[in-house]
Amino acid sequence: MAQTTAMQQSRKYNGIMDWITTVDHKKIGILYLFSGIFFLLLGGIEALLIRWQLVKPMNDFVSGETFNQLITMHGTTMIFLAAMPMLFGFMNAVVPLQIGARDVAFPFINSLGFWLFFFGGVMLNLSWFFGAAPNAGWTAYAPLSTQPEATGVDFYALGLQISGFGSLMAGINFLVTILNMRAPGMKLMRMPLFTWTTFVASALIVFAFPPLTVGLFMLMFERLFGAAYFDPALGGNVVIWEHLFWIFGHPEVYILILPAFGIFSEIIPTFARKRLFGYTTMVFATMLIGFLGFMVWVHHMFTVGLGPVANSIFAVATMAIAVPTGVKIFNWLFTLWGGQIKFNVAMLYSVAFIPSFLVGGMTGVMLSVAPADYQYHDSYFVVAHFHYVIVGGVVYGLFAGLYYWFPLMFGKALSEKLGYWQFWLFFIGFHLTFFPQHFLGLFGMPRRVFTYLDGQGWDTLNMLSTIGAFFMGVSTIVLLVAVVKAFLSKDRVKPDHWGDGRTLEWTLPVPTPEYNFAQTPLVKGLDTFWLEKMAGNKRVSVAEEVSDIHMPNNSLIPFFMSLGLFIAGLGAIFQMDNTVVGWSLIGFGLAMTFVSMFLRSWIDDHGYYIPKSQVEADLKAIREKGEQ
Amino acid sequence: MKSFKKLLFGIVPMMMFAVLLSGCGQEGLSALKPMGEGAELQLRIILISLAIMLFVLIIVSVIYVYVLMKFRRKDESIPKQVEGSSTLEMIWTVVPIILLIILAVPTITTTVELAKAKEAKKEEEINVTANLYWWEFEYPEAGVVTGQELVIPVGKRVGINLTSKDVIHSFWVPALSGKTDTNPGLDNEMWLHANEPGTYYGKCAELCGPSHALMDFKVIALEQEEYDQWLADMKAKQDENGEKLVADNTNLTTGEQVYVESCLSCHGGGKVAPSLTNFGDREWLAGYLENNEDNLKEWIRDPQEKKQGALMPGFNEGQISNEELDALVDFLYEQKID
Amino acid sequence: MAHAVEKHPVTGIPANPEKATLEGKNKYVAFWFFLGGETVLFASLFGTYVGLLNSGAPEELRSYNIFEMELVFIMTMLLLTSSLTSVLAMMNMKANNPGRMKLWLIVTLLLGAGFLGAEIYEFIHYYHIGHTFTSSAFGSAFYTLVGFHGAHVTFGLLWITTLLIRNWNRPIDVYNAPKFYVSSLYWHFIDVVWVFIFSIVYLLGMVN
Amino acid sequence: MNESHKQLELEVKAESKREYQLQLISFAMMILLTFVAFGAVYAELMPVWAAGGFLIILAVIQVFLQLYIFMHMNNRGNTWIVGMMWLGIFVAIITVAALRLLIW
Ligand code: HEA
Ligand code: HEA
Ligand code: CUA
Ligand SMILES: [Cu+2]
Repeated sequence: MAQTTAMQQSRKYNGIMDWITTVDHKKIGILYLFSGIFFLLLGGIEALLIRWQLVKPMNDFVSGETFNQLITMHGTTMIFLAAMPMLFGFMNAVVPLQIGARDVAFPFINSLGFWLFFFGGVMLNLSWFFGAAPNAGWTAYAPLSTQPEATGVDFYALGLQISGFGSLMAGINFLVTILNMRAPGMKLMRMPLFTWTTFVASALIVFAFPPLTVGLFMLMFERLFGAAYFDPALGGNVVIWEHLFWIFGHPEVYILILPAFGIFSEIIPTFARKRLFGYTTMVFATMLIGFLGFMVWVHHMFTVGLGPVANSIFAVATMAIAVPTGVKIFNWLFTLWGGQIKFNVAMLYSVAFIPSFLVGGMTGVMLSVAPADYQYHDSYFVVAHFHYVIVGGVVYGLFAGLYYWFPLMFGKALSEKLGYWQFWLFFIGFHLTFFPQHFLGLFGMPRRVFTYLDGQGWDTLNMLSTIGAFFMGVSTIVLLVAVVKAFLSKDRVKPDHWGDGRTLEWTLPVPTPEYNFAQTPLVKGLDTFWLEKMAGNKRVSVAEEVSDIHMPNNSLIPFFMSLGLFIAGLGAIFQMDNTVVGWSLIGFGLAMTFVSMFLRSWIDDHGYYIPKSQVEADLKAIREKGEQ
Repeated sequence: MKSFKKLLFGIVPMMMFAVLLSGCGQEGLSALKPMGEGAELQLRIILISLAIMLFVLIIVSVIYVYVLMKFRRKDESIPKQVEGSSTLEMIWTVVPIILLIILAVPTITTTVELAKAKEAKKEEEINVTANLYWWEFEYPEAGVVTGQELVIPVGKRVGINLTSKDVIHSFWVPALSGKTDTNPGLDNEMWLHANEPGTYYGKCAELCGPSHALMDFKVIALEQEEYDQWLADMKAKQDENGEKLVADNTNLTTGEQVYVESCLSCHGGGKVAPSLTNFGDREWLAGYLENNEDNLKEWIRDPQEKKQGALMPGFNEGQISNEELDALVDFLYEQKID
Repeated sequence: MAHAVEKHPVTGIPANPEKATLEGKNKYVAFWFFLGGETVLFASLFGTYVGLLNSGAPEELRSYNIFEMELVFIMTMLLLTSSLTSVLAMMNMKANNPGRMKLWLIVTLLLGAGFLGAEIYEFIHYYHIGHTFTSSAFGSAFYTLVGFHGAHVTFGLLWITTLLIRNWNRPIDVYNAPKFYVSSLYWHFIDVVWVFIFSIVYLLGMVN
Repeated sequence: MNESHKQLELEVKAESKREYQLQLISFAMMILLTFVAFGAVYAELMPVWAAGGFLIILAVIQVFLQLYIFMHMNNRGNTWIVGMMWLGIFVAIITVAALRLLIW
C-alpha cells in the first residue's frame, strides 16, 4: 500500500510478549508444535491411566465415571489438541518456505487461529479442575451427552467450538497461501507433496468443520438453553447428532493422515536420494482420498439401523478409498526401489510407517464390510484399527517430521542416538499395545469398558497391551530428553542439514530471517533445490533484486479476541449455576471479542518495511559465514 | 539395521504365541466361535476379507523386505531419478479394484440376509428394551415380561425389536450375532438364531454411562418344547404373583410384605426395573455378579456400590431391617419357575 | 506490495480495485472459500430442520398452521432488493463514485434493518402463540436455522455500518475496496440462504 | 490523446451500462421466480408431492443468478473459487439428503 501510507514504524515486543503478539509463521509454527506436544503428553498420561486400569480384570484403580472421563479426554485431546496442532505446527513452519513465500496469506488470522485453538484446549482441560471432565466419549453421542448431570460436556462443546473456529481459519489461510503466495515458477504441479497434502487437508477442514460447528451449537443449546433436537420426548431424534458428528468425523481422520502422508513423501525421497515415484498420481490420489472422504461417514453408523441399502452403499464407497491409498503405498515402495536409502531416525519412522499403516488400512477395509462390522463395531477391534492408522500413521509422521525439520526450525539437531532408542521403544510398544487388541475385539470385548470380569479369555491380551503402552511412555520420555538436550547443546547446524535436501526450505540459512527469502527464488521444476544442486549450483536462482521487504506488524488483538471467547464460554457454562455471574461473564467476554474485532477493522495496519540496506547486510553476513 | 529385521520378526511370533495361548476366545462369547446362523454368516465374511487382506499383505511385504535389504546406501553415488511408470501404476490401481469387487459382492448379499427381520418376526417376536444398566425382554404374544436373561428357542430365527428408554445402548451377543443399537424414541429390528441349547453372553456395546461395562446379559437357548413350557410357566407364575400380591395384602409373609412395600412398585411390571418372576432361577445378579445371598444383600443395601449410576435406590437398615432383609432374600430365592 | 498497481485511465482506480493488490486478492479468495464453508454450515442446519419438521409440535403449532405468507413475502422482497442495491453499490465503487456507493450501501442497510425488524416481530408473534425454542424439536430446529440466518444479517449490518463510518471521508482505494467488496459478497450470501429459507421452510411448510 | 480518452470513456460507459442491464434483468428474474413460488403456494396450484421439487428448482435457479451474476462467481481467474463452491454445494447436498433420508 505504498501509495496510501508512508512507511510505518514496526511494532515489536520482546520476550513473552513477542510470542503472544507474533504473526511470524515460523514462530506460530513453534507455538503450535509445543502446545501440541504438551497436549500429547496429557493425552498420553490419560492413555497410560486407561491401560493401567485395564491391566487386570476387575481392577479398581479408577471408577467407571472417572474412566469415562479419561477416555473422552484422551480421544478429544489427542485428536483436536495434539495431532492437529502438531500438524499445523509443521504446516506453518514449512509450507511457506516450501513455496518460496515470505509469509502466509493472513499473518494476523494465523495468530488468531493459534490462540483460538490454545484457549479452546485450555477450556477443555479446565474441566478437570471443576471436578467434571466430559464423559460421553469423544463422539459425545446424544442423549448421553445431553444428560443434565454430565456437566463436563459443556466444556467439551464450548472448548471444541472455540478451537474449531481456529482450525477453520487455519484451513482457509493455508488454502489461500498455497494458491496465491507461490514464488515465480512454482506451478501447482511443482509443489512439494507436503504442500499438496496441506492444501487438500485444508480444503477438508473448510467443509468438514461446519457440520461439527452446527452439532456443537446444538449440543450446547440443548444442554444450556433447553432445546430439544435430540430429545425424543419432545420429538427430537438422536440419530441427527451421529450424522453431524461423523460427516465431520470421517473427513477429520483424513485431515490427520494426509499431512502425515505428505511428511513421508518428503522424507522418503530425501533419504532414498530419489525423486518421488509417480508424483502426479500421488497428487491425484491425495485429492481423491479427500473427495471420497466425504461420502463414507455412515461406516461409523452401520449398527445404528439405517437399513441394508444405506449400509451396502456406504460399505462399497468406503472400500473405494483403499485404491488411492494403495497407489500411495506402492509409490513409496517404488521410490525406495533403486534408491540409496539412508536410515536415520526420520527415515526409520517413515519406513516403519508403511507396514504399520498397512495393517491399519487392512483392518479399515475389513471394518467397511458392513455385516462384519456388526461384530467389530464398538469392540476393541475398532480401537486396534484406529490406533494402527493414527499412531502408526499420524504419530509416526509427527515424529518423523520432528526429527526431519527440527534442525530447520530450531537450528539444532535432535540426537540420533537417543532417537534410535526412542524409535525402537515406541515401535515395539506400539505393536505390543495394539496388535492384541484386534483379538480382544473378536473375543467379544467391547470398547469403553472400565473393567471386565475374569474368565472371559481377555486377561493375557490386556496385560500385554498395558505393557506395550508403558514402552511408549518410556519412549516419550526419551524424546523429551532428546529435545531438552538439543536445546541445551551449543552445536548449531548448517543449512541443508541433511545434505540431501530437495525442496526450497533447505536453501534457507538457519536461523531463518524473519522475511525468509532475501530474494524470492525462481523455481525451475519439482524439487528445485535438488535440480540446482545436480546442475552444480550452490544456490537456487532468484527472481528479484534485493529490495525493501514489506512485513506485517505484531498484534495483541488475536490474543484478546480469543481470550474474550474463552471468558464468554466459561460464562455460558457458569450461567447454569449462577445466572448473574454467568451472564456477566458472557457479556464481558463477547464485548472483549467484538471490541477487538472492531479495533482490528478500525485501526489501519499497513505493516512496515525492512529496508533494503538491512537485507543486504544480512545477506553479506550469511555469505561471509560461508553458509549459503 | 539388522536389529530392525530381528525385532520385526521377533514381535510377530511373540504375539502369535499370545493369541494361541488364548485360542479363539471364550466359548459362548467369542465371535470366532459362532453358535448361530448370524455369527456364522459374519465369520464367513470376516474370513473372506481376511484372506484378501493377507494376499495384499504378502505382496506388499515381499516388495518391502526386498527393497529395504537391497537398496541401503552403500556409496555416495546418485541413483537414477525415476519419474514413474504408467504400467506399474495401472497394475496397482486395477488389481485392488478387482479385489474389492470380489469383497463387495458377499458384503452386499450378507447385509441383505442379515436384514431379514420381518420374516423372522412372523414366527417369533421378542421386544428388547435397554434401560440404564439392565435389559428388559418382552414376549408380546405370550404377555410375558422378563429381564437380564433372554430365553429363545433354538433352530429358528427369532425376530427382535429393539429400543431404549433412556440413552443409546447396543445389543450384542457375539457368539450368536453382531450388534444392533437400541435408540431411544426409535425402533430397530434384527434376528437372532442359536444352533443348539446353551447360554450365550451378551454385552452392551454402546457407551451409556459409568456402568456401561457392567451391563451384561445372557441369552439362554432352549429346545422348542422346553421353550414353550418355560413361556407358559412364566406366564402362570407372573399372573399368580401379580394376583396374590396385589389382591390379598393382608395375609403375607414378612418377605412378601417387604417385597410389596419396597420393591413391587418398580419391579412389578418388569418395565421400570427388571422383573423378578424367575429371580431364583437366575445364575447372575444385576447381570454380572454371582447370584448369592451375600451379593444380593449388599446389592439391596447399596446398588451404586456395585453399579455406579444404577437407578435403583439403596435401602438402609432404617428402611429394611436385617431380619426383614433375610426374609426378603428368602422370598426372592423362592421365585422360581421350575 | 510495493509495486504500483495500474490505474484505469477513466476511473482513476484499478479496474478491479478489490483484487488489484495481493492482499486484496487474498482476501477475495479467502472470503469465497469461507462462503464455501458457510454453505455446508447452513446445509447442516437445513438438514436438521427438514429432519425435525413438525416433530413434537401439536397440530396447532405445526408449520402449516403458524406460518403467514404476507410477512414472509415482505421480508423476501426487502432482502432481495437489498441484494440489488448492494450490487449497485459495488458497481459505483468500481466506477469510483464514492458518493453513490455510500448512498446505495445506506439503502442496503435500511432494507436489511427492515428485514430484521420483521423477523423480530415474527418471532415475538410465535412466542406468544406458544411456538418457542424449547416447545418442541421442531421449534428448536426452526429457531436455530432462521436465527442463524438472522444473526448473519445482524452481523452484516454491523459490518457494513462500521465500514461506512470508517471510510466515510476517504477515497476509494485498493486498501478499502476489498473490504467493501467482501462485505457485499457476504450480503449476497445471506440472500442466497434466505432464498432457501423462504422456499423450504416457509413455502414448503405452508403446503399441507 | 484527448480523443482516445473520450473514446475510452465511452467504452467504459457502454460497458457499465451493459453490466447494469444484466444486473437489472437478473434482479427482475429473481423477483419473477419469487412471485411464481409464492403464487403457486398461495393459489394451491400444486399437488403436495410436487411442491417440494418445484420450489427447490425455483430456489436453485434463483441462487445461481445470485452466485453467477450478482456475485460474479464466474469471473476470470476464479477457477479455484468455483471449484471450492461446487465442492461445498456437493457436501451440502449430501448432508441435507442424509439428514432427510437416513433418519427415521
Ligand atoms: C488417521 C486416521 C484414520 C485413517 C487413515 C483411517 C482409514 C480407514 N478407516 Fe478408519 N477409523 C479411524 C481413523 C482412521 N481410519 C478412527 C479414529 C475410527 C474410530 C472412531 C471412533 O469410533 O471412535 C475409525 C473407524 C473406522 C470404521 C468404523 C468402525 C466402527 O466403529 O465400527 C471403519 C469402517 O468402515 C473404518 C474404515 C477405514 C478405512 C476403509 C480406511 C481406509 O482409508 C484405509 C485405506 C488403506 C489401506 C487399505 C491400506 C493400503 C492399501 C493397499 C496396499 C491397496 C490394496 C488394498 C486392498 C485391496 C484392501 N474406520
Ligand atoms: C491422535 C490420536 C490418538 C493417539 C495418539 C492415541 C494414543 C494412545 N491411545 Fe488412544 N484413543 C484415541 C486416539 C488416540 N490415542 C481415540 C480417539 C480414542 C477413542 C476415545 C473414545 O472412546 O471416546 C482412543 C481410545 C483409546 C483406548 C480405548 C479406551 C476404551 O475404549 O476404553 C485405549 C486403550 O488402550 C487407548 C490407548 C492409547 C495408547 C496406549 C496410546 C499411546 O500411543 C500413547 C503414547 C503416548 C504416551 C504414552 C505419552 C506418555 C507421556 C509421558 C510418559 C508423560 C511424561 C510426562 C511429563 C514429563 C510431564 N486409546
Ligand atoms: Cu448400555 Cu452400554
Ligand atoms: Cu471413518
